[in-house]
Amino acid sequence: MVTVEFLGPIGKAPLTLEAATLKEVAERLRQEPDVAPWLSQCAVAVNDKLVKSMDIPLKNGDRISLLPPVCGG
Amino acid sequence: MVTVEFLGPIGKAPLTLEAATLKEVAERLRQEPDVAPWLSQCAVAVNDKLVKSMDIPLKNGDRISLLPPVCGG
Amino acid sequence: MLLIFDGPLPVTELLKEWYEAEHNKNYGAMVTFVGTIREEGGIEALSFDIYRPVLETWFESWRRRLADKGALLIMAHSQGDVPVHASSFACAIFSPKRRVALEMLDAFVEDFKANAPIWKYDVINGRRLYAADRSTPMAGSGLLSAKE
Amino acid sequence: MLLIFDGPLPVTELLKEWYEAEHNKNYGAMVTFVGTIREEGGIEALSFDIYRPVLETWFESWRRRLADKGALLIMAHSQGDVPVHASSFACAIFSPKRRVALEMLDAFVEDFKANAPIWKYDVINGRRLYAADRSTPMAGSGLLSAKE
Repeated sequence: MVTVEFLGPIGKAPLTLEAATLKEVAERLRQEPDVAPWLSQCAVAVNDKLVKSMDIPLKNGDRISLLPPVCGG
Repeated sequence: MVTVEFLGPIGKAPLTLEAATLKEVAERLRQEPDVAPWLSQCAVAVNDKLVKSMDIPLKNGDRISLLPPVCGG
Repeated sequence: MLLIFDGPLPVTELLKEWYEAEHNKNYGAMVTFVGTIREEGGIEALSFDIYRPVLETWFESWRRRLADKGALLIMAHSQGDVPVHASSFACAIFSPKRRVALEMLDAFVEDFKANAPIWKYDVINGRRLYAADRSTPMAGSGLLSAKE
Repeated sequence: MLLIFDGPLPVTELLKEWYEAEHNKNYGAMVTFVGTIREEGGIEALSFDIYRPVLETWFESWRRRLADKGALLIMAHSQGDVPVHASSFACAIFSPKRRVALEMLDAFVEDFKANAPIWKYDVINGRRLYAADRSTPMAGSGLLSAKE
Protein backbone atom coordinates (compact mmCIF):
# COMPACT_ATOMS: atom_id res chain seq x y z
CA MET A 1 0.00 0.00 0.00
CA VAL A 2 1.14 3.53 -0.79
CA THR A 3 -0.32 6.88 0.29
CA VAL A 4 -1.04 9.74 -2.09
CA GLU A 5 -1.31 13.21 -0.57
CA PHE A 6 -2.63 16.33 -2.25
CA LEU A 7 -0.86 19.53 -1.27
CA GLY A 8 -1.96 23.14 -1.14
CA PRO A 9 -5.17 24.09 -2.92
CA ILE A 10 -6.15 20.62 -4.14
CA GLY A 11 -7.84 20.21 -0.80
CA LYS A 12 -8.44 16.45 -0.86
CA ALA A 13 -7.79 13.94 1.91
CA PRO A 14 -4.95 11.43 1.31
CA LEU A 15 -5.71 8.24 -0.61
CA THR A 16 -4.29 4.85 0.22
CA LEU A 17 -3.96 2.43 -2.65
CA GLU A 18 -2.13 -0.59 -4.04
CA ALA A 19 0.44 0.36 -6.66
CA ALA A 20 3.84 -1.03 -7.66
CA THR A 21 4.81 1.87 -9.91
CA LEU A 22 4.05 5.57 -10.39
CA LYS A 23 2.37 4.60 -13.64
CA GLU A 24 -0.20 2.61 -11.71
CA VAL A 25 -0.75 5.57 -9.39
CA ALA A 26 -1.29 7.82 -12.42
CA GLU A 27 -3.85 5.42 -13.91
CA ARG A 28 -5.81 5.39 -10.68
CA LEU A 29 -5.70 9.17 -10.18
CA ARG A 30 -7.00 9.83 -13.70
CA GLN A 31 -10.22 8.20 -12.55
CA GLU A 32 -10.72 10.56 -9.63
CA PRO A 33 -12.79 13.49 -10.93
CA ASP A 34 -11.55 15.94 -8.28
CA VAL A 35 -7.90 15.08 -8.97
CA ALA A 36 -7.72 14.41 -12.74
CA PRO A 37 -7.79 18.13 -13.77
CA TRP A 38 -4.80 18.86 -11.53
CA LEU A 39 -2.52 16.13 -12.93
CA SER A 40 -1.19 18.09 -15.92
CA GLN A 41 -0.10 20.94 -13.61
CA CYS A 42 1.32 19.00 -10.66
CA ALA A 43 4.90 18.09 -9.79
CA VAL A 44 5.33 14.77 -7.98
CA ALA A 45 7.44 13.80 -4.99
CA VAL A 46 8.04 10.29 -3.67
CA ASN A 47 8.93 10.34 0.01
CA ASP A 48 9.51 14.11 -0.31
CA LYS A 49 11.94 13.80 -3.20
CA LEU A 50 10.80 15.34 -6.49
CA VAL A 51 10.79 12.81 -9.33
CA LYS A 52 11.06 13.31 -13.09
CA SER A 53 10.25 9.81 -14.29
CA MET A 54 7.38 7.34 -13.93
CA ASP A 55 9.86 4.43 -13.94
CA ILE A 56 10.14 4.47 -10.20
CA PRO A 57 9.40 1.28 -8.28
CA LEU A 58 7.21 1.84 -5.24
CA LYS A 59 7.37 -0.12 -2.03
CA ASN A 60 4.96 -0.62 0.79
CA GLY A 61 4.55 2.56 2.85
CA ASP A 62 5.82 4.97 0.20
CA ARG A 63 4.30 8.44 0.26
CA ILE A 64 3.52 10.20 -3.02
CA SER A 65 2.83 13.95 -2.98
CA LEU A 66 1.19 16.06 -5.68
CA LEU A 67 2.41 19.66 -5.77
CA PRO A 68 0.15 22.05 -7.73
CA PRO A 69 1.32 25.39 -9.25
CA VAL A 70 3.19 27.53 -6.74
CA CYS A 71 3.45 31.23 -5.93
CA GLY A 72 5.61 32.08 -2.96
CA GLY A 73 6.80 35.53 -2.00
CA MET B 1 39.78 84.32 -14.93
CA VAL B 2 38.63 80.77 -14.30
CA THR B 3 39.47 78.44 -11.43
CA VAL B 4 40.63 74.83 -11.89
CA GLU B 5 40.19 72.49 -8.95
CA PHE B 6 41.71 69.06 -8.53
CA LEU B 7 39.50 66.56 -6.75
CA GLY B 8 40.26 63.51 -4.64
CA PRO B 9 43.77 62.09 -4.76
CA ILE B 10 45.31 64.66 -7.12
CA GLY B 11 46.01 66.70 -4.01
CA LYS B 12 46.84 70.03 -5.61
CA ALA B 13 45.61 73.49 -4.64
CA PRO B 14 43.26 75.21 -7.14
CA LEU B 15 44.76 77.19 -9.99
CA THR B 16 43.42 80.47 -11.27
CA LEU B 17 44.12 81.25 -14.89
CA GLU B 18 43.01 83.16 -17.97
CA ALA B 19 41.25 80.91 -20.47
CA ALA B 20 38.41 81.43 -22.93
CA THR B 21 37.90 77.74 -23.77
CA LEU B 22 38.51 74.33 -22.24
CA LYS B 23 41.13 73.80 -24.93
CA GLU B 24 43.18 76.64 -23.48
CA VAL B 25 42.78 75.14 -20.01
CA ALA B 26 44.02 71.79 -21.36
CA GLU B 27 47.06 73.41 -22.96
CA ARG B 28 48.01 75.08 -19.72
CA LEU B 29 47.49 71.96 -17.59
CA ARG B 30 49.69 69.84 -19.87
CA GLN B 31 52.54 72.08 -18.73
CA GLU B 32 51.99 71.35 -15.03
CA PRO B 33 54.17 68.32 -14.18
CA ASP B 34 52.01 67.29 -11.17
CA VAL B 35 48.78 67.44 -13.22
CA ALA B 36 49.75 66.28 -16.72
CA PRO B 37 49.85 62.53 -15.83
CA TRP B 38 46.29 62.71 -14.51
CA LEU B 39 44.73 64.29 -17.60
CA SER B 40 44.19 61.08 -19.57
CA GLN B 41 42.26 59.56 -16.65
CA CYS B 42 40.19 62.52 -15.50
CA ALA B 43 36.60 63.47 -16.22
CA VAL B 44 35.90 67.21 -16.36
CA ALA B 45 33.09 69.29 -14.91
CA VAL B 46 32.38 72.96 -15.60
CA ASN B 47 30.47 74.56 -12.75
CA ASP B 48 29.73 71.04 -11.44
CA LYS B 49 28.27 69.78 -14.72
CA LEU B 50 30.21 67.00 -16.43
CA VAL B 51 31.21 67.91 -19.98
CA LYS B 52 32.03 65.71 -22.97
CA SER B 53 33.40 68.31 -25.37
CA MET B 54 36.21 70.88 -25.37
CA ASP B 55 34.07 73.27 -27.44
CA ILE B 56 32.72 74.96 -24.38
CA PRO B 57 33.10 78.70 -24.00
CA LEU B 58 34.26 79.78 -20.56
CA LYS B 59 33.34 82.98 -18.83
CA ASN B 60 34.85 84.89 -16.00
CA GLY B 61 34.41 83.07 -12.69
CA ASP B 62 33.77 79.61 -14.17
CA ARG B 63 34.95 76.70 -12.07
CA ILE B 64 36.50 73.67 -13.80
CA SER B 65 36.89 70.43 -11.82
CA LEU B 66 39.10 67.46 -12.64
CA LEU B 67 37.68 64.12 -11.40
CA PRO B 68 40.23 61.28 -11.29
CA PRO B 69 39.31 57.53 -11.35
CA VAL B 70 36.64 56.66 -8.81
CA CYS B 71 35.89 53.77 -6.50
CA GLY B 72 32.91 54.19 -4.22
CA GLY B 73 31.24 51.49 -2.18
CA MET C 1 19.28 29.20 7.25
CA LEU C 2 15.59 28.79 6.40
CA LEU C 3 13.03 30.33 8.76
CA ILE C 4 9.26 29.87 8.67
CA PHE C 5 7.01 32.31 10.58
CA ASP C 6 3.31 32.10 11.34
CA GLY C 7 1.95 35.35 9.90
CA PRO C 8 3.93 38.48 8.91
CA LEU C 9 7.72 38.55 9.03
CA PRO C 10 9.43 40.81 11.58
CA VAL C 11 11.44 42.36 8.74
CA THR C 12 13.47 44.98 10.57
CA GLU C 13 14.47 42.51 13.30
CA LEU C 14 15.49 39.91 10.70
CA LEU C 15 17.61 42.36 8.69
CA LYS C 16 19.22 43.59 11.90
CA GLU C 17 19.98 40.05 13.12
CA TRP C 18 21.37 38.97 9.78
CA TYR C 19 23.57 42.04 9.33
CA GLU C 20 24.84 41.93 12.91
CA ALA C 21 25.64 38.22 12.71
CA GLU C 22 27.55 38.45 9.41
CA HIS C 23 29.03 41.92 8.86
CA ASN C 24 32.28 41.04 10.63
CA LYS C 25 32.89 37.81 8.69
CA ASN C 26 34.65 39.53 5.79
CA TYR C 27 31.85 39.46 3.26
CA GLY C 28 32.10 42.62 1.15
CA ALA C 29 28.48 42.66 0.00
CA MET C 30 25.07 42.01 1.50
CA VAL C 31 22.02 42.04 -0.75
CA THR C 32 18.46 41.50 0.39
CA PHE C 33 15.04 41.05 -1.14
CA VAL C 34 11.83 41.66 0.83
CA GLY C 35 8.38 40.87 -0.59
CA THR C 36 5.47 42.88 0.80
CA ILE C 37 1.74 42.32 0.24
CA ARG C 38 0.30 44.88 -2.18
CA GLU C 39 -3.21 46.21 -1.75
CA GLU C 40 -4.96 45.23 -4.97
CA GLY C 41 -8.04 43.33 -6.09
CA GLY C 42 -9.84 44.09 -2.85
CA ILE C 43 -7.78 41.67 -0.76
CA GLU C 44 -7.41 41.96 3.01
CA ALA C 45 -4.43 39.66 3.13
CA LEU C 46 -2.62 36.92 1.31
CA SER C 47 -2.36 33.51 2.91
CA PHE C 48 0.32 30.88 2.34
CA ASP C 49 0.64 27.11 2.61
CA ILE C 50 4.16 25.70 2.68
CA TYR C 51 5.25 22.11 2.14
CA ARG C 52 8.29 22.21 4.32
CA PRO C 53 10.12 18.94 3.46
CA VAL C 54 10.41 19.82 -0.24
CA LEU C 55 11.08 23.50 0.55
CA GLU C 56 14.01 22.45 2.73
CA THR C 57 15.51 20.27 -0.01
CA TRP C 58 15.08 23.07 -2.57
CA PHE C 59 16.62 25.63 -0.20
CA GLU C 60 19.52 23.33 0.69
CA SER C 61 20.49 22.97 -2.98
CA TRP C 62 20.59 26.77 -3.29
CA ARG C 63 22.48 27.14 -0.02
CA ARG C 64 25.16 24.76 -1.33
CA ARG C 65 25.31 26.48 -4.71
CA LEU C 66 26.01 29.77 -2.94
CA ALA C 67 28.44 28.21 -0.47
CA ASP C 68 30.48 26.93 -3.44
CA LYS C 69 30.97 30.59 -4.37
CA GLY C 70 31.93 31.55 -0.82
CA ALA C 71 28.53 33.13 -0.19
CA LEU C 72 25.89 32.70 2.51
CA LEU C 73 22.15 32.41 1.83
CA ILE C 74 19.42 33.10 4.40
CA MET C 75 15.67 33.20 3.88
CA ALA C 76 12.45 33.61 5.82
CA HIS C 77 8.85 33.05 4.69
CA SER C 78 5.42 33.34 6.23
CA GLN C 79 2.75 30.68 6.48
CA GLY C 80 -0.90 31.54 7.13
CA ASP C 81 -2.31 35.02 6.71
CA VAL C 82 -0.23 38.13 6.01
CA PRO C 83 -2.19 41.40 5.84
CA VAL C 84 -1.78 44.01 3.14
CA HIS C 85 1.44 46.07 3.58
CA ALA C 86 3.08 43.42 5.77
CA SER C 87 5.88 41.22 4.40
CA SER C 88 5.85 37.47 3.69
CA PHE C 89 9.28 36.82 2.15
CA ALA C 90 12.78 38.02 2.99
CA CYS C 91 16.15 36.72 1.89
CA ALA C 92 19.75 37.84 2.14
CA ILE C 93 22.98 36.87 0.42
CA PHE C 94 26.35 37.70 1.95
CA SER C 95 29.25 37.39 -0.48
CA PRO C 96 32.90 38.41 -0.74
CA LYS C 97 32.17 39.62 -4.30
CA ARG C 98 29.39 41.96 -5.34
CA ARG C 99 28.83 40.31 -8.75
CA VAL C 100 28.03 36.97 -7.08
CA ALA C 101 25.63 38.71 -4.67
CA LEU C 102 23.75 40.63 -7.36
CA GLU C 103 23.52 37.77 -9.88
CA MET C 104 22.58 35.13 -7.32
CA LEU C 105 19.91 37.33 -5.71
CA ASP C 106 18.16 37.64 -9.07
CA ALA C 107 18.53 33.93 -9.91
CA PHE C 108 17.45 32.80 -6.42
CA VAL C 109 14.35 35.01 -6.26
CA GLU C 110 13.21 33.96 -9.75
CA ASP C 111 13.70 30.26 -8.98
CA PHE C 112 11.93 30.82 -5.67
CA LYS C 113 8.87 32.15 -7.51
CA ALA C 114 8.90 29.20 -9.93
CA ASN C 115 9.87 26.25 -7.75
CA ALA C 116 9.51 26.81 -4.02
CA PRO C 117 6.58 24.65 -2.81
CA ILE C 118 4.46 27.49 -1.45
CA TRP C 119 0.83 28.16 -2.34
CA LYS C 120 -0.75 31.59 -2.27
CA TYR C 121 -4.37 32.49 -1.53
CA ASP C 122 -6.19 35.81 -1.70
CA VAL C 123 -8.13 36.57 1.48
CA ILE C 124 -11.30 38.46 0.55
CA ASN C 125 -14.17 38.92 3.00
CA GLY C 126 -12.53 36.30 5.19
CA ARG C 127 -12.52 33.68 2.41
CA ARG C 128 -9.33 32.03 1.17
CA LEU C 129 -9.15 31.79 -2.66
CA TYR C 130 -6.26 30.03 -4.45
CA ALA C 131 -4.29 32.52 -6.60
CA ALA C 132 -4.36 30.19 -9.61
CA ASP C 133 -3.80 32.99 -12.15
CA ARG C 134 -0.50 34.03 -10.50
CA SER C 135 0.81 30.51 -9.88
CA THR C 136 3.41 28.59 -11.88
CA PRO C 137 3.66 24.82 -12.37
CA MET C 138 6.91 23.58 -10.80
CA ALA C 139 9.65 22.15 -13.02
CA GLY C 140 8.65 18.61 -14.06
CA SER C 141 4.92 19.17 -13.62
CA GLY C 142 2.51 17.01 -15.60
CA LEU C 143 4.41 13.77 -15.04
CA LEU C 144 1.30 11.84 -14.04
CA SER C 145 -0.74 13.05 -17.01
CA ALA C 146 1.87 11.98 -19.58
CA LYS C 147 0.64 9.53 -22.19
CA GLU C 148 3.18 6.96 -23.30
CA MET D 1 17.13 60.48 -0.96
CA LEU D 2 20.92 60.71 -0.79
CA LEU D 3 22.56 60.64 2.65
CA ILE D 4 26.22 61.26 3.44
CA PHE D 5 27.64 60.16 6.81
CA ASP D 6 30.98 60.97 8.42
CA GLY D 7 32.45 57.53 9.12
CA PRO D 8 30.62 54.16 9.16
CA LEU D 9 26.97 53.87 8.20
CA PRO D 10 24.43 52.94 10.89
CA VAL D 11 23.22 50.10 8.64
CA THR D 12 20.56 48.48 10.80
CA GLU D 13 19.01 51.86 11.67
CA LEU D 14 18.96 52.88 7.98
CA LEU D 15 17.35 49.63 6.83
CA LYS D 16 14.79 49.92 9.61
CA GLU D 17 13.98 53.54 8.79
CA TRP D 18 13.69 52.87 5.07
CA TYR D 19 11.49 49.79 5.49
CA GLU D 20 9.25 51.44 8.08
CA ALA D 21 8.82 54.57 5.96
CA GLU D 22 7.93 52.72 2.74
CA HIS D 23 6.43 49.28 3.47
CA ASN D 24 2.88 50.66 3.59
CA LYS D 25 3.10 52.57 0.29
CA ASN D 26 2.12 49.58 -1.83
CA TYR D 27 5.54 48.66 -3.18
CA GLY D 28 5.69 44.87 -3.55
CA ALA D 29 9.46 44.54 -3.46
CA MET D 30 12.32 46.07 -1.52
CA VAL D 31 15.87 45.23 -2.52
CA THR D 32 18.97 46.49 -0.78
CA PHE D 33 22.73 46.43 -1.29
CA VAL D 34 25.18 47.03 1.57
CA GLY D 35 28.94 47.33 1.02
CA THR D 36 31.17 46.41 3.95
CA ILE D 37 34.94 46.93 4.29
CA ARG D 38 36.82 43.64 3.87
CA GLU D 39 39.96 42.92 5.87
CA GLU D 40 42.63 42.44 3.21
CA GLY D 41 46.02 43.81 2.27
CA GLY D 42 46.76 44.77 5.87
CA ILE D 43 44.37 47.71 5.91
CA GLU D 44 42.88 49.17 9.10
CA ALA D 45 40.19 51.06 7.27
CA LEU D 46 39.19 52.52 3.94
CA SER D 47 38.73 56.25 3.64
CA PHE D 48 36.52 58.12 1.17
CA ASP D 49 36.40 61.55 -0.44
CA ILE D 50 33.13 62.57 -2.05
CA TYR D 51 32.50 65.40 -4.47
CA ARG D 52 28.96 66.12 -3.47
CA PRO D 53 27.71 68.47 -6.25
CA VAL D 54 28.44 65.94 -9.01
CA LEU D 55 27.29 63.01 -6.85
CA GLU D 56 23.95 64.74 -6.35
CA THR D 57 23.47 65.28 -10.09
CA TRP D 58 24.42 61.66 -10.81
CA PHE D 59 22.08 60.38 -8.08
CA GLU D 60 19.22 62.60 -9.24
CA SER D 61 19.39 61.15 -12.76
CA TRP D 62 19.09 57.64 -11.29
CA ARG D 63 16.32 58.69 -8.92
CA ARG D 64 14.32 60.01 -11.90
CA ARG D 65 15.03 56.91 -13.98
CA LEU D 66 13.59 54.75 -11.17
CA ALA D 67 10.69 57.12 -10.53
CA ASP D 68 9.68 56.73 -14.20
CA LYS D 69 9.22 53.01 -13.42
CA GLY D 70 7.20 53.75 -10.29
CA ALA D 71 10.15 52.88 -8.04
CA LEU D 72 11.91 54.71 -5.22
CA LEU D 73 15.71 54.92 -4.84
CA ILE D 74 17.53 55.69 -1.58
CA MET D 75 21.25 55.63 -0.89
CA ALA D 76 23.74 56.40 1.86
CA HIS D 77 27.53 56.64 1.68
CA SER D 78 30.35 57.36 4.10
CA GLN D 79 33.01 60.02 3.84
CA GLY D 80 36.24 59.83 5.86
CA ASP D 81 37.47 56.65 7.53
CA VAL D 82 35.45 53.44 7.76
CA PRO D 83 37.13 50.61 9.69
CA VAL D 84 37.34 47.02 8.53
CA HIS D 85 33.98 45.17 8.93
CA ALA D 86 31.98 48.41 9.05
CA SER D 87 29.88 49.52 6.06
CA SER D 88 30.37 52.50 3.76
CA PHE D 89 27.58 52.10 1.19
CA ALA D 90 23.92 51.17 1.42
CA CYS D 91 21.12 51.57 -1.06
CA ALA D 92 17.53 50.42 -1.38
CA ILE D 93 15.01 50.26 -4.19
CA PHE D 94 11.28 49.99 -3.50
CA SER D 95 9.24 48.93 -6.53
CA PRO D 96 5.75 47.65 -7.33
CA LYS D 97 7.40 44.97 -9.53
CA ARG D 98 10.18 42.63 -8.52
CA ARG D 99 11.83 42.56 -11.99
CA VAL D 100 12.34 46.34 -11.90
CA ALA D 101 13.80 46.09 -8.39
CA LEU D 102 16.25 43.28 -9.22
CA GLU D 103 17.41 44.66 -12.58
CA MET D 104 17.77 48.24 -11.38
CA LEU D 105 19.68 47.24 -8.24
CA ASP D 106 22.29 45.55 -10.42
CA ALA D 107 22.46 48.41 -12.94
CA PHE D 108 22.56 51.09 -10.23
CA VAL D 109 25.31 49.44 -8.17
CA GLU D 110 27.49 48.85 -11.25
CA ASP D 111 27.08 52.44 -12.47
CA PHE D 112 27.76 53.62 -8.92
CA LYS D 113 31.12 51.81 -8.97
CA ALA D 114 32.00 53.30 -12.37
CA ASN D 115 30.66 56.84 -12.20
CA ALA D 116 29.88 58.08 -8.69
CA PRO D 117 32.49 60.78 -7.84
CA ILE D 118 33.90 59.05 -4.77
CA TRP D 119 37.58 58.31 -4.16
CA LYS D 120 38.83 55.44 -2.04
CA TYR D 121 42.00 55.25 0.03
CA ASP D 122 43.54 52.36 1.95
CA VAL D 123 44.43 53.30 5.52
CA ILE D 124 47.58 51.42 6.54
CA ASN D 125 49.57 52.35 9.66
CA GLY D 126 47.56 55.55 9.81
CA ARG D 127 48.55 56.58 6.25
CA ARG D 128 45.99 57.24 3.51
CA LEU D 129 46.92 55.68 0.15
CA TYR D 130 44.82 56.20 -3.00
CA ALA D 131 43.39 52.87 -4.23
CA ALA D 132 44.49 53.55 -7.82
CA ASP D 133 44.49 49.85 -8.79
CA ARG D 134 40.79 49.46 -7.90
CA SER D 135 39.60 52.75 -9.37
CA THR D 136 37.85 53.33 -12.70
CA PRO D 137 38.02 56.43 -14.92
CA MET D 138 34.56 58.00 -15.11
CA ALA D 139 32.69 58.05 -18.43
CA GLY D 140 34.20 60.76 -20.64
CA SER D 141 37.60 60.73 -18.93
CA GLY D 142 40.63 61.91 -20.88
CA LEU D 143 38.90 64.90 -22.49
CA LEU D 144 41.73 67.30 -21.63
CA SER D 145 44.45 65.00 -22.94
CA ALA D 146 42.75 64.58 -26.34
CA LYS D 147 44.88 65.66 -29.30
CA GLU D 148 43.00 67.27 -32.13
